[in-house]
Amino acid sequence: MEKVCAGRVVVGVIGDDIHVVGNRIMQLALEESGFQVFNLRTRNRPEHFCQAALEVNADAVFVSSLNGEGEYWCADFRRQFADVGLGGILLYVGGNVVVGKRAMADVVSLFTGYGFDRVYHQQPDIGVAIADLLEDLKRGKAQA
Amino acid sequence: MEKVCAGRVVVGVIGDDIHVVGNRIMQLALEESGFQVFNLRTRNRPEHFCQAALEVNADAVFVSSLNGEGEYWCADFRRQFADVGLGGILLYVGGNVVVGKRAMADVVSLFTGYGFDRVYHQQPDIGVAIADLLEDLKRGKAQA
Amino acid sequence: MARPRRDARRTALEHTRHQVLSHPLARGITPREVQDYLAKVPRRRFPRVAYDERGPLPCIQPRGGVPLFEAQHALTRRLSEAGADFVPLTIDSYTRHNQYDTATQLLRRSEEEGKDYLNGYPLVSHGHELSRELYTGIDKPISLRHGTPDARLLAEVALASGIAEIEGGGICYCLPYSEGFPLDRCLLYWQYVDRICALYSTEDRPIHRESFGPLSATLVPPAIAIAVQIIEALLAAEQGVVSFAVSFGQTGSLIQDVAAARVLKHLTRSYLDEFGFETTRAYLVYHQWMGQFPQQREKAAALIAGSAMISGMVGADKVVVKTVDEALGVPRPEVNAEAVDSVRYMLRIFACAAPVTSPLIDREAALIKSEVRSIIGAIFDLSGDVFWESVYRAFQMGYLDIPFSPHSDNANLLVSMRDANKSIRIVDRGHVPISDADAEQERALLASVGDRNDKTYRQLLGDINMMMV
Amino acid sequence: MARPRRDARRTALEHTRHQVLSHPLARGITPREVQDYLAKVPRRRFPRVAYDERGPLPCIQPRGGVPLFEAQHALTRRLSEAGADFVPLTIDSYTRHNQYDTATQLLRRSEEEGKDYLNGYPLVSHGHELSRELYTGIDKPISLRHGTPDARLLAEVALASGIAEIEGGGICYCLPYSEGFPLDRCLLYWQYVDRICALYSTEDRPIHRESFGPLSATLVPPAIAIAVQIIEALLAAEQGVVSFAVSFGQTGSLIQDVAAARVLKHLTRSYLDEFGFETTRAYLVYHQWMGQFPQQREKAAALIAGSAMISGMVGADKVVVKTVDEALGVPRPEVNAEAVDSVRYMLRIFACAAPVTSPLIDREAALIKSEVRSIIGAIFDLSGDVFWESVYRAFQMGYLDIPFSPHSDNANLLVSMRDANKSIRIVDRGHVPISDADAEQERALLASVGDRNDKTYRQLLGDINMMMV
Ligand code: B12
Ligand code: B12
Repeated sequence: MEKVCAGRVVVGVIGDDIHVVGNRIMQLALEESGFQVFNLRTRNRPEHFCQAALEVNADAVFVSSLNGEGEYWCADFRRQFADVGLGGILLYVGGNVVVGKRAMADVVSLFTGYGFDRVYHQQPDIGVAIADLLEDLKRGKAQA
Repeated sequence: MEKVCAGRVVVGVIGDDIHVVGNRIMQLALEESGFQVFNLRTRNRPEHFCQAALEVNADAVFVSSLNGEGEYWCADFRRQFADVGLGGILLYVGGNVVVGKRAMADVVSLFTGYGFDRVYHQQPDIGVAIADLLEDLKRGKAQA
Repeated sequence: MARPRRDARRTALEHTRHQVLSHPLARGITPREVQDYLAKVPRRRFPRVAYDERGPLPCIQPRGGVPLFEAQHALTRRLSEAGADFVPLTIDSYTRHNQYDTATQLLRRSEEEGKDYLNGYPLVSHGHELSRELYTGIDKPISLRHGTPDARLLAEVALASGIAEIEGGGICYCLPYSEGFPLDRCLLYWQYVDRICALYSTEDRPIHRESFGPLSATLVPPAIAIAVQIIEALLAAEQGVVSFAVSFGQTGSLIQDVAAARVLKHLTRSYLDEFGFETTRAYLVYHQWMGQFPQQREKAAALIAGSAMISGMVGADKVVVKTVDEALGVPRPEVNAEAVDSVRYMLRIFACAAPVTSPLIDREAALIKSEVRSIIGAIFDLSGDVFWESVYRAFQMGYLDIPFSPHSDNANLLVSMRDANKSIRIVDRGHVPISDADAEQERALLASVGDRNDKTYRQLLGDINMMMV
Repeated sequence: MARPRRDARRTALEHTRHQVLSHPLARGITPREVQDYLAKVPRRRFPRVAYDERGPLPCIQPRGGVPLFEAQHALTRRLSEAGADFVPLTIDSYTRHNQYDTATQLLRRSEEEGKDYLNGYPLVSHGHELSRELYTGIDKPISLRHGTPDARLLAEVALASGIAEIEGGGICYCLPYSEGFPLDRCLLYWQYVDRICALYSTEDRPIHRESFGPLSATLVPPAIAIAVQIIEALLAAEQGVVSFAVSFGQTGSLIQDVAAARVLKHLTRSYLDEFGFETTRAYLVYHQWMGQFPQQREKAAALIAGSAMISGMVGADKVVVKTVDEALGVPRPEVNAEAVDSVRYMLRIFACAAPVTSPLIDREAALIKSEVRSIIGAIFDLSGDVFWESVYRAFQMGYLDIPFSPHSDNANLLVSMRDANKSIRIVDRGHVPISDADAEQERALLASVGDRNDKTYRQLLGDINMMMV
């Protein structure tokens, strides 16, 4: 039984962050849901995500930040994608995306401010994001 | 070496309360400090304390309430002593003197309202009260 | 000399029972109606069913009793929803002393002023009809927790309310809970309770009895607690009880906890079998630390977590939990629910397949076992026509001696202290008939803490308040 | 084929050292001045002294590192006052990757904005002169916690700051902490660190090294972790280190914790002795649960309490503690101090004289021991002139294979899962040279959980997130 590809997703961990456990799980989970996954693994800069997304013509980019460096590295994220003509790509971020403890709402608005479509700060179940992604992709196609 | 008697203290647990551990310890501790102790043990009514205080010509009465019945039984305490001519006796109460949790200040003012000189709600170290007693007795003698 | 016998079963109960049930607060209970009612409540109300269906983790039972019906109803739901496997009904202390009038009076006052003047639920004052409604829809065992020397009416009302687990016993609910209640009467009254439990029991719906092993919860040597548990199991079995739990309270020493659990389990079974009670099922219940609790909530929480872990390690069938408010007063429902939560969490994450051991534990178990056998053997040899009479004599002789019992019949000669491992040691056996060799070993083990002969109140208080460090 | 040898000691260090110390951030450190300084700091700064003076309880070490000097100073006092026996200095992740410029830049930004842009203390950016002041008046060991593959400059600055315990190692700070750092270089750089530690050591003031046994903290089979610990102890001993701690992280199974501790202790000693390092003292460190933490504080507190208890049961010399905020972000000083408090409370009340055992533990220990011996034996037999080369080859061959290592040199062929007792089982050994019999036993033990062949991400995530139930 051949599976239809649900979409192409670039996943990776940003900054000098080497927390790879969630990254491995994410790959497994996305694949189980029928996505084709391009895994940049750990220690990436924003441009690595851009390049990869361009190369594989990705539908979405899943950025992980576990050690909180995300706050520093992601500030310019959406713009960098726009610069290479990927302004409309779905950008998700998740993990422990800031250093220290901060109110969830602040964290979410910080990253939506950076241009992310969805923010999953300290949400252990990746299943939720995958359901959202399927939803977002459907809506995107409907609009197109 | 003969010890001077530091004073005579009636101790006992009030109400239908059978928590006897603190009561035993209190006896030991007071005796170690040189007091003569008359121990009514558990399940006493206010009048039992009155009678005993009269009989032994006590300097002080230590009432314990562990299960919280103290609130109910002690309301009239000082008056009952006054009625038998012991209005000036030192009255201390200690243990878990009310049912449930209540602010310490409320508990203290409740029992001072009942006529107690000192209130030791949830204070595990009996040593403090003994020091206070020695103090109170000294002051009492100085005034007399 | 009297040993447990099946034919010691209480006969001609009818007369007393008629008397008990004619109390106005019995509100016309008839055994027949109750029997029918019990046949209709969910089967999982019966502890044996719950125990036999339990997974690898001990069942969890919180504590809880509040005066008003509505509040107790809410507490019951709350605890059940929090995942309690057994739901408690803790009784107020007036009812425990059969002062139903005072209890009723303070219940009314509590209702009027909206402030609690009772430290538990006055079941007899509320009555069985109302109290049945506490449990509509609940398919878990309800456990009656009290401390009542004469629990005849209380037990009747409880059973009539659909409560299938009755805690207590002629020793464990007398010596720690009463100053002057005559022990012989208490033993007889508990025969009554055991007997009616047996009479209401059916093959697949046996009423369950549980004994209260912590006793005064203060420096009680395991051998004493275990002897009392075994005796009460035998007394209940004599009356026909077929579902029984022995229990003990956290000793404060992991070594002694594991050893005590092992001996308690083993000897209970072996004595029951020896006297022909092979069909009586015995379960093991572990009480989280029953002594003086730390007042800081963080420490209390840590103690509760650690002791939850131990309940798993000792292979308990049930753990009775404390709350972080233990030292502060009767806990609010939320706090009770929290306790259930964190105990269950601990049991889950530290689930331990099999009991552990060590040479120290083996040595401790051997010592406790030898002591228990000596004590029970000596009691069997006491005069008396029936077993309960020998048990009664055992207290008169000081063969059983419970530290910090408020009871005037207690010998109070036994002195105990903690050793370097925090295990409870018998410093002076008083008249408790343990062997010279065992007494010697107890003292030798204590010697490890250095010279504790200058026994001041502070040292004793330190041993009692060991969880307050 | 290469075995550990005393004559593998690194010679001609001077040149490299000169290079390292000429980095501007070394701020003119000279070994002579540092040697003198170390001779003057309190003797209890040296872990061996602290360990040898400890009582029956494990020493307690919290975690903690914040970017600003003042804040780190306050944190240090706070933790020390809370009763930490070892005071941590956790380094930020830029410094760990030798990005001193970025670290310095973010340090300045943090100082200006009063907001933390670093997840630890950038020791190299701050320098040794300032950092010495962190510890004036502190007579406890300071422990450098980082995760740095090339820690040469960092270790120099740390030692110059009066820090006498350096955590890390060529394997344990490379495979879990780096994606591309060449393992052979890392092993050499850690030889440098080991060697300077040895050079600064005196008879009664030995610099202490500690290895990091938890590795990726995720489903690492004990045999792998223990093999790595022993190898790093041997590598350090080769360089002349005489005070060394092996460590491991709570496995999630009490059985496996006790078994792992026993094997780790025993085999470390026996291998050190076998190769002539009898004078190297080995200590045992236990890490509280290093994997995904529960987010609810109550659960986190319970987990910390339970794991504190285990640290006592396994006879650890030190326990490294977590906080209730672990899953939520870098903890505040108060929270860190609280963790110390509650761990100490647990250790006190549950002090346990001797390690426990059980048939399951014995079986587990035998299995782990046999696996470790196979792995280390096979590594000894690999080609190489010196031991570290064989160790390097071991990763190329997949003889050592660390689950969830981000490192590109890791084989990632070993697959592990939890069995019914939550013990970590090797489902597929990959190229790890454990015997067929042992591999068979691993699979047999796993079979107890029923069919787990349909390995979905959810099952795996369940095993990883076992503490989040
Ligand atoms: C295991 C662990 C480690 C291991 C990592 C091993 C490895 N190579 O992966 C070790 C021990 C090596 C380690 C090291 C460090 N760690 Co660490 N670590 C953890 C820990 C305990 C668990 C992380 C984990 O594996 N979780 C399990 C996986 C399955 O969950 P996950 O990663 O969160 O991913 C899931 C979800 O978040 C989500 N998700 C993740 N990314 C994304 C992205 C998108 C788009 C979506 C939709 C979802 C999503 O899906 C995943 C699968 O369900 C956490 C604390 C915690 N969470 O309990 C700290 C933690 C992440 N570490 C932390 C830190 C600071 C470090 C260090 C810098 C310092 C230190 N404390 O030692 C170092 C260095 C790391 C570096 N250079 O970056 C901090 C981060 C602080 C912050 N953000 O404020 C944490 C939070 C601990 C703490 N409280 O201090 N760590
Ligand atoms: C041990 C114990 C028992 C044992 C008692 C054995 C015995 N016969 O003594 C058993 C298990 C039998 C028991 C039974 C009950 N208990 Co009880 N018990 C406790 C416990 C855990 C410890 C008490 C203790 O021994 N402390 C050690 C001694 C040394 O300390 P102490 O008694 O406080 O005394 C010291 C100080 O307070 C002070 N002090 C005491 N009195 C006085 C007086 C003066 C003048 C001064 C200066 C000082 C002073 O000096 C003493 C020595 O240092 C407490 C909770 C806690 N505190 O942790 C509950 C507690 C007291 N019990 C309680 C209750 C409700 C009961 C029961 C009614 C119901 C139940 N929960 O089972 C029953 C029935 C008792 C009855 N009829 O009264 C409640 C009381 C609630 C309240 N006040 O709001 C408590 C607080 C538990 C709780 N949170 O629910 N209990």
